[in-house]
Amino acid sequence: MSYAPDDIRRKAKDGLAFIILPLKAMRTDYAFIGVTLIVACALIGVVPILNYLIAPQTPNKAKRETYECGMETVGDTWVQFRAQYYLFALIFVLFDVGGVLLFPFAVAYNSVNLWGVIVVSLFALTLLAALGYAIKKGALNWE
Amino acid sequence: MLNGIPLYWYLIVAAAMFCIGLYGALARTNAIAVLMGVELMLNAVNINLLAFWRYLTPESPAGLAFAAFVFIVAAAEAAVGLALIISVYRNMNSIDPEKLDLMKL
Amino acid sequence: MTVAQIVFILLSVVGLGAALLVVTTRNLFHAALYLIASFFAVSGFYILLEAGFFAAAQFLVYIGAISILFIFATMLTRTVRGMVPRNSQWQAALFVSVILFVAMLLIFSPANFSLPFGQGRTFGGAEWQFAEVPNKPGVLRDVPASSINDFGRALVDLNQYGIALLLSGLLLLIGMVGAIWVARERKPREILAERARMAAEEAEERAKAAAKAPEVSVAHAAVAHDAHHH
Amino acid sequence: MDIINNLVKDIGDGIAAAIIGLLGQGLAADIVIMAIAAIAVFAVASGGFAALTYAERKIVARIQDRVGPNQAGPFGVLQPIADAVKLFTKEDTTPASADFWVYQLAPIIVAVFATLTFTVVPFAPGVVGTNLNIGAFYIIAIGSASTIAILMAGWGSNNKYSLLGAFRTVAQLVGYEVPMLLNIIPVIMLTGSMSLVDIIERQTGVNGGWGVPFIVIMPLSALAFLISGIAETGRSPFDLLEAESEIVAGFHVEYSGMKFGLIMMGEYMNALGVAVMFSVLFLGGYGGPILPPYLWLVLKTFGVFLVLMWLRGTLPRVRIDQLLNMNWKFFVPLSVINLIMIMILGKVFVSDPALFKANGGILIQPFAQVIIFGASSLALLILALAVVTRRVRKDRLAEAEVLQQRREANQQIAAAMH
Repeated sequence: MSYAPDDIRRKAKDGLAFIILPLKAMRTDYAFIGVTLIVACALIGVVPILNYLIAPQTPNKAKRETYECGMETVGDTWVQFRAQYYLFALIFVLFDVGGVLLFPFAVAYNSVNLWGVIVVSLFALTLLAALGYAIKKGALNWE
Repeated sequence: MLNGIPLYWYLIVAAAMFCIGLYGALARTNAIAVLMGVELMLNAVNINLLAFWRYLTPESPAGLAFAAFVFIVAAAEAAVGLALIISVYRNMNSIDPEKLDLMKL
Repeated sequence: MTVAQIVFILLSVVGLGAALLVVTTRNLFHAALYLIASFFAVSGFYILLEAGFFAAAQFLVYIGAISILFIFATMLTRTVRGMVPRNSQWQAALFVSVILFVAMLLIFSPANFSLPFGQGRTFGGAEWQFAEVPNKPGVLRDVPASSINDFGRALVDLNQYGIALLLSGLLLLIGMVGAIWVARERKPREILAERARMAAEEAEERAKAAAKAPEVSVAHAAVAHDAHHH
Repeated sequence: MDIINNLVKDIGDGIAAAIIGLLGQGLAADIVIMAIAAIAVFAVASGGFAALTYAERKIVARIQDRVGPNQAGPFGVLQPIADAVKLFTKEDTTPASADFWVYQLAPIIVAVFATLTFTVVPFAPGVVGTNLNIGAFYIIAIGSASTIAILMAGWGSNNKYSLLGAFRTVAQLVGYEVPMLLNIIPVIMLTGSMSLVDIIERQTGVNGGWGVPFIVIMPLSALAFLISGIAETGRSPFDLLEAESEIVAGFHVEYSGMKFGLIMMGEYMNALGVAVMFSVLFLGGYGGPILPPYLWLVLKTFGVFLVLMWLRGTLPRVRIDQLLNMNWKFFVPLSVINLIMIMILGKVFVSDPALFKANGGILIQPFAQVIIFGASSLALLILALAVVTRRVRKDRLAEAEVLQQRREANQQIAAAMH
């Protein structure tokens, strides 16, 4: 847990010096995200508690009822969900996972030759073909 | 980053996660929960792949490539598996693997 | 204890605890949320392993996409609450899992944890050196700065993983086609038409078989009858 | 001039030096400094949230020929504070049948992950929370956490309408995440790095870039990114999740008091995040002449947000089927085609002699490359719009015909009833 001034000066270009400084000790750029996560959780988590302490608390049965247009809740929470939702999520997963593989390629784009571009184009077209199938089958129609 | 963490820590955590996933895949009464167990197992595998990559061959992209393909396989597996479960539920009104014994003689 | 070790222990407590809750809770929606917590901890492990890209990819793919699939499927099948947590073979499952874990623990542990079988770190004819790797000075190398660049180049290089990339695209395509075909909603009219078509095909086949070889058909019927008895 | 330009950086360095002087170098000082920086990031995000709620109410009011908030303070500038006080003193009811922890955690998760977006945004040269080498990818990844929080809110409320609203919202959000993802890839491709600092430097021409913002080079990507960003944050005209007339108030119908405030805060921070991302990725971030860099970023972000407000003030809400069709049948295929086009153009027309030597292609001047990229992107956009306009017109005519038939049938029935 020590840091060298030279490294700081070199790294100061990369980021706010007062943040990079400690990160040198932990050899990571991610520590700051972890700290922000904790700080944000603390600052934001306190808000509902404060609200609970400040605001008047006079709950009654009618207030604690589920808000469904003033009617009494009938039956279970589940209305009939349609498989449509699942199909949207399905196509999303397809492009999400495919897209993740495109990012390293995008970084390496300058050092890739035309063959690499062709491979990635084919990959992207495969994804597009799946989308085309979904559209043709009417999987993405909202009725 | 690796300050003081030996490789076997990762291997043991991954092994524990794998075994928990295995238990889930074998002992749950709901097919979706079974798939959750399988996802845990795939995650454990991925931890191992990346841990070996980091400790043994950090210069080679092989470990990263394998981890990426595990991601793809996991996504495809979850998508198809859950679609099958939804379809089975629609036809049988149950997704308990023990009760789905149409194929049994 | 270094900071990294503390973070590691916290992450493994969160990850394994959440994983245990995934396989024991009765509420399937809660199981999905615990699964997300477990994914989150795994993403933290990737950051500790200096694979930041995979940490983010874990977030995007597992937390952002696959867990949504799980939650949607949970809602569609209406089996969220009151699930029986264990089936009839749970003791066997627990036994197998624990045995497997103990075996892996013995294999992966460092030498001073010495194995009760085999010579030193030898197991199954192979020498398991990796348990010691990080303790040897000079053995552990840094991740090169161009790591993602190399990975991207290898991924599209036909001599390395280019074919695998194309095949995985194909796998995704086939998987999606299958999943859409299975999960799409059929209109009642379509279902009836499909059933009628299947029945017609079956009848046609039966008629064809009967016309072709009556004696075989009788034998087949006998076998079927027999099987039905069993 | 230098003092003004480096103002933020110098203040930060000063604070860090003071803390190190106080605590000495070591873990304690590291953690304190990082925590202060984290609070600074949070302050920027929530300060932006407060300022934007005021600005939006004022500007949308002007667009709609109203006055907007004018009671609290001069010109109503204290309105955000008044709102905060109001929300803090409101009773916070939890439905009796709610799934307690899920219900309580959802708004916190929305707000926390919206804050995390700002940890990688470069505010000025050298002023960045942390310059991740995967910055652009990280922002997309963090953004996907809000879908989980929305599902948690919808489920936790234990209310049919909030669950339904959550499902519809998620169907929309996940859809528009895809074009966002696909349109960041060309930016990364032409930069050769995912770091946001590198992306800005490429646009400002510090490290041998073109010195041209990416919106000139890829207008189509920029437009698709902006529109899908608006849809991703669920703002008008894509605010189906809050369509009061249809699904009460979407997934947060059960939330009251400050928990509702946190959800609003998360949504605004996400919108602000999209505006910042757009100015960093396509408008050159903090780069610009004369004015100090951080001011440029603020100006650009506010300009983008102004467009968002303008759209909100003028456009009617779209229907959910139109929304989803537009995404899956127009934006996603267009983005993939655009991506492939840019990939191939970038390999055929090369401006860097070293790359030309390595991979071949046609060597041209950098400005010619910019013109080729921009022109082909625009051409693709115009072509796609032409095709889609024709298609949509056909669909709409068919729809009108069906409606006309139904109306006639109803009239006949009514006549028969008489």
